[in-house]
Amino acid sequence: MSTQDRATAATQSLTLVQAVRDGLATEMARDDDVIVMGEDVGENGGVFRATEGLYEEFGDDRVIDTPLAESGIVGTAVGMAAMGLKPVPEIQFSGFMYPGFDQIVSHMPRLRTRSRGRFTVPMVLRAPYGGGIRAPEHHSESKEAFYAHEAGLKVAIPSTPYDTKGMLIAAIRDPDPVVFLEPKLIYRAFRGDVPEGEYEVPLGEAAVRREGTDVSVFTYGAMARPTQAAAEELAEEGIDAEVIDLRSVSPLDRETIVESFQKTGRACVVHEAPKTGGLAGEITAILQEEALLYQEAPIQRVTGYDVPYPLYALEDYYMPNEARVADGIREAVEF
Amino acid sequence: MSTQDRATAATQSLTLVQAVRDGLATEMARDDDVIVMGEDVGENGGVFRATEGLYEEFGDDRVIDTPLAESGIVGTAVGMAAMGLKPVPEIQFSGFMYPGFDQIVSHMPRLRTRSRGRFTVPMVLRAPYGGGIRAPEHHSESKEAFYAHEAGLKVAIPSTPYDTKGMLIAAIRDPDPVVFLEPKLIYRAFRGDVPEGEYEVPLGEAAVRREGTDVSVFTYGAMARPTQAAAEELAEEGIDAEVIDLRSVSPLDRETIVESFQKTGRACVVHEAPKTGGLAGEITAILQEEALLYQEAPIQRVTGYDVPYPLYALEDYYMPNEARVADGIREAVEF
Amino acid sequence: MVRVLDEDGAVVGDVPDLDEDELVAMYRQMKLARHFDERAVSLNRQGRMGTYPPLSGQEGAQIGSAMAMAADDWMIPSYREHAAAVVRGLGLRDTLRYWMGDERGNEIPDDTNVFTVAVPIASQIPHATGMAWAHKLQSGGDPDSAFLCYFGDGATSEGDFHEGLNFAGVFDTPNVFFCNNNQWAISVPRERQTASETLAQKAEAYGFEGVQVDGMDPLAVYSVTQDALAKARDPDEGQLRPTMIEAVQYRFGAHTTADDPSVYREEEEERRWREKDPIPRLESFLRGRDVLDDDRVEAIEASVEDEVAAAIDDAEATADPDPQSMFEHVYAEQTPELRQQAARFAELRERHGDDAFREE
Amino acid sequence: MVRVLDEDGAVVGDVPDLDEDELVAMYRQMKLARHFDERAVSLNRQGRMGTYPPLSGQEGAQIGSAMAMAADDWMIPSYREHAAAVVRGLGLRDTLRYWMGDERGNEIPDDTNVFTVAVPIASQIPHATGMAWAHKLQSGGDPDSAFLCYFGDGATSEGDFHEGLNFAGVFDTPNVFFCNNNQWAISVPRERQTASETLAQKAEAYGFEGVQVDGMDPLAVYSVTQDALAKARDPDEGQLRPTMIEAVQYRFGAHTTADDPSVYREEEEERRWREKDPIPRLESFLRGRDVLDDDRVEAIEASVEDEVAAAIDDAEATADPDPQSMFEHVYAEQTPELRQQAARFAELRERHGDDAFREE
Ligand SMILES: Cc1ncc(C[n+]2csc(CCOP(=O)(O)OP(=O)(O)O)c2C)c(N)n1
Ligand SMILES: Cc1ncc(C[n+]2csc(CCOP(=O)(O)OP(=O)(O)O)c2C)c(N)n1
Ligand SMILES: [Mg+2]
Ligand SMILES: [Mg+2]
Repeated sequence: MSTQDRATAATQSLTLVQAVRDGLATEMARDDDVIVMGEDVGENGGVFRATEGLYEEFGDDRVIDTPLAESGIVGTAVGMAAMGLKPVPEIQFSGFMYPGFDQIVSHMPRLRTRSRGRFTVPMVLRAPYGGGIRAPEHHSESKEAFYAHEAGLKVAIPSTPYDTKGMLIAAIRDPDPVVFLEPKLIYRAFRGDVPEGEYEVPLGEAAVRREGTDVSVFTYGAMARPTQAAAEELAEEGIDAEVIDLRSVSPLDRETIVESFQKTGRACVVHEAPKTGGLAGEITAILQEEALLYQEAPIQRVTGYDVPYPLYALEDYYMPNEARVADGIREAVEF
Repeated sequence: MSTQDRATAATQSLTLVQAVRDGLATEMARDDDVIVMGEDVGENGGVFRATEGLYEEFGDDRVIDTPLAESGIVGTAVGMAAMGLKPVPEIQFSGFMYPGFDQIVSHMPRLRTRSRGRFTVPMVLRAPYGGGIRAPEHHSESKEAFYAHEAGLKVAIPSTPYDTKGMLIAAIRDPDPVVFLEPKLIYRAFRGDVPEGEYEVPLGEAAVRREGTDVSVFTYGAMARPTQAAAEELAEEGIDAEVIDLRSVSPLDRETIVESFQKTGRACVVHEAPKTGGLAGEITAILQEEALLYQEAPIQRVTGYDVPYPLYALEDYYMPNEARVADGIREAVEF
Repeated sequence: MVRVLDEDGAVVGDVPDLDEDELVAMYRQMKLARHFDERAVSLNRQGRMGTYPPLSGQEGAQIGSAMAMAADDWMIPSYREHAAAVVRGLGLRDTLRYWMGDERGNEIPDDTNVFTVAVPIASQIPHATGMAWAHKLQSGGDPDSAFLCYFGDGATSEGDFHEGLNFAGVFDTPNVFFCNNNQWAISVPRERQTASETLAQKAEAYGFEGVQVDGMDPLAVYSVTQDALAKARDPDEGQLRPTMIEAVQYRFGAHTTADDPSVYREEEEERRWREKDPIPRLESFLRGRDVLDDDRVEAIEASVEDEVAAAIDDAEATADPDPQSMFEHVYAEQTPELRQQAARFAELRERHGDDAFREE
Repeated sequence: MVRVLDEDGAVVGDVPDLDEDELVAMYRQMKLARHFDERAVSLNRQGRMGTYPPLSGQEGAQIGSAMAMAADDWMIPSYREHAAAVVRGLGLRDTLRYWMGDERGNEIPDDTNVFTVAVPIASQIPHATGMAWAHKLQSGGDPDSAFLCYFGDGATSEGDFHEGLNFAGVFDTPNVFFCNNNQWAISVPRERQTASETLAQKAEAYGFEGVQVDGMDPLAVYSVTQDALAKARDPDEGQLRPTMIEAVQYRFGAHTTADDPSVYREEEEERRWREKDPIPRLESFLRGRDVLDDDRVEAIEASVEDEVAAAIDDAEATADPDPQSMFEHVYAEQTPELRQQAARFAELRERHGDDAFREE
């Protein structure tokens, strides 16, 4: 869709999860090869209603309830993709991707390499991810770093309804496998304008959510909101933070990341994933590799703790919140 | 074993894989709760002979050939550990840990937390890991970053026969689950002195392999050898590199890492794992968090590439070698 | 399919050897479970508890099987066996605390042979096999205890089901694999979960016996489970120890309080299954034997209500867990990094006050 | 267990409808496979090729099943089906290149319905189900092709076996699951892999048929496979499409060239199984029918030797893959980071020369 079209296209006001649904419906209507599969995605419309109505609209050959078996879901989807379909399997919660981990890392990303391009895997593996919704154990995982470490995968994490639909469409059209993690904390937290019809938000491109000159704050997913709030709060104190929503955690938009840091010389990375081995480390390494001479302060990591995600009575203490993010930004600035 | 004892204890000259075997035999003789299990670990003595003779020595109740099922191996070992045994399951190659990944990340490290200490998992999950032996696809994985990102696990990677035995014994005695990755490229590459009987090399402590003042080089596993060789080579050019063998990649020995960097102000991290999301990023982040004011040059990452590990015709191009490591160190120094 | 009572509570099979007190205890446990379940669902509705998985309809299978266990046997549950856990000695208060998001609810007392709740479907099955296997090894091949593992119909599709049962067959472990086939895995009906005619027949793939039992007939469940446990401990010559039991039943309510079954199933179906409700069934049987009458039933109902009310009070009166406890039980001993994180967290709480967190 | 020829090649079942040319072709393919295998093992011994998984003893199952496939059918192999792959049109040279560590050996031509080699045990089974399922969906529920997936006895223990077959049953996909039960998974004998009496009976868990066939009887394998493929494409009313075939056989040699079977099994066992060798068995049958005589056998042997020698020459004459190719086919389009890594790698090679790498 050209800029022209987009300007004139009707828009809807959707939540993030509705934008997922709209993205799926849009691509399914356009391309018969797109099929949705997973646990409870059919008549039930998904446990978060992300596939609501698709079963009725596209039938049970294209919106398929599978047995309860994640390796089976990913593995059969790999086979389907090799035959030219574009499966969009859902894993009910990202904490349940692990039983399918072998298929996710050993096959989804490697079939292209292994076959020197004869067989490809144009699939999108969707999963609600992250904490904050008072869910039971294993329902709050944020382990995007696992997938970002695996060559051949792309990993996308949207934070707005507009991006969600556009990135999901881009992911479905992408000739390579994409892990599409949806921050379920903000599935219904707010609405945003979403154009009707098709448009793409390209993978691999970060978005500058707030321009600023004092410090660069990198984040993604559900953490974008407290981060932006913290930035606004700090603006009142005279700290002008640039907030960058990475959107794609693999590949990272190194250009945007580095450019921002060259401007500010200070940075804070915010994610809910555990600190050690999380993506904040990778981003820090990139910054000091590419722009050490601009660096004026240690890069702050405001992240989840290195503990198993606690049951919900304590989860608000685990998740980075506005106060912690603001502290992190201040530390970067005041060093 | 005290220093005294160690000085007088008889030593053997063993390869790294023999040291694994010796460590297992030592602990099995000492503690009846220790059992070895896995694919082909029994009569066959393991495909690398790491469990050779244990079956004959300790019987088939303690050295157990399992069905071909990694989730079953890890999952039953978790159950055994909860009942007070100390299972030491072997996964034949670290590339085959993924079918057991859910058990490795969802249960092995979380049973203690989940039960508030009632059930614990004093097991050691061993696997040969890494590239360089002209093995088939999936046999050369180096994905220690996956395990280091999971709270509740410890991850150990020895690089000498002495450390191998001592760290393995420490891991078996550790009340928590340890992923013990053995660099198979150097399973038989050289011999080293290994005391008879029991001794521990504590987990979480790095070893300074070469003291130096110009640059700190951090590495582990099979990369320790080309790294030390590069350091010696550079010494002739007048570059005095400190080489630190991390040994434990989780927890990292932050103290030793930071102290060395405070001395040198320059660093290079070497691992064969892919660059993006690898531990070099984490180490870089730690250094600039803790010692930015000492930093004089970008921290170099000399790592595997972000590609699926190639079949063996090209693996020597993938693996960091002495020339690449030397280049990396030089870049850190000459910046 | 093994059955002792028909839908009206008339005897159609061999009544197991339970005395009156035990039969009344069985009845009371089922009433307790039903009432607890109703109250738990309403706690959730009122925002006093998080997501909760109800068990109404499944009391017969849970209580029947748990009562068949000997003191030294072990129970390895999924996430829905609150009723069975009570029989094994776990307090209702703990179950409530767990679903209120407090890890301490999962702190099973040392003398209680119950394993922790398992959320990832089927992942507890290999644990159960490993526990039984460990016990067999520790007992020198002559185990005293059997290990009963619960899971659902959906769980039979997971790789861990397959691997766990296969290990049990190979190592001849003292296990009973108890499948609560409640006809649904969230919205996926049993028929779409697998093409095999029964779930019990899946045991053939592992070389041991599979039994199908009416899971809404607590007496039949009791019998079948008792036999399986006895065989696990002490099999006949040539018999393998493990058994898979498929207990055919129905969940009357939603999958969890977050689920709405009206989206995917007919009320008519529920009505049909409600006719098999295990509670009136056992009640008729006991009334027929003059073990129960209106007075006793009423007394039981009153005592059950009191017990549940007290457990709820107790759970709600428990102070929230200490936020610092998040850093405990990660390792036996905190790593330096974790110590530092815990210390920084304490500073943060000091600086901002706990309300800054709880508001979010 | 289905059998057409006994161990001496005498007919004991229904000979499938193959004409003389086809029978001779079957024989020749088996001879080719055997000779290829011997040469490949010796290439490894001489350091001219990496680890290689031999197939001697398994020719009957591979050739019999592959020949039963129709042109449009698909074959999804494990890592040992070099012989079956030849029947499906894959060059021996490519197989050699693959085991010489060159990805290009896996670059299967577009018109060849063969999937890539699968190294992680059983992981190809869900792929096979997914491919068959895709084809069924793409054909509007009326598939023309069947999808035959190979795996070993050991593979039946993996979760992916279970999940892949269960999906096949539920979605009624046109699959044949062909288990090459060669009695050993490296050093673990079939009896310790599972307590089930046969592997074929595992199919019952998925609601479809399991068949046990003498895997060293190529004619029996052909028949059974042909029937299963036909059923997959076009089942009778009420029949499910998938079948699991257990082909009972033996690997004469080592698991791979890195393995030493004398550590874990008796030579006596091997001798017993060598009496069932599929090649002399079919040869006797064909000689008995006057389809083969000494001259023809010799001519076949000579041509087979030439073919293998040419393939080896060809494989060894192929230039090493371009080191930069490591960065290709990671994504359809290189990411900026990967482009940068590839460029730095090029610089590095420029600076040090390729010998600096190859020396290691
Ligand atoms: C590995 C895994 N996948 C998905 C889920 C999400 N989930 C929770 S319960 C459930 C259905 C379970 O069905 P069943 O095994 O029949 O047990 P029931 O809930 O009916 O007792 C699903 C899909 C999960 N908890 N774990
Ligand atoms: C997931 C996985 N685990 C372990 C291995 C190592 N391994 C390679 S072959 C093999 C035995 C396979 O036995 P079987 O399935 O009977 O096939 P066969 O080799 O006998 O043809 C093992 C354990 C592997 N390749 N993949
Ligand atoms: Mg169910
Ligand atoms: Mg085999």
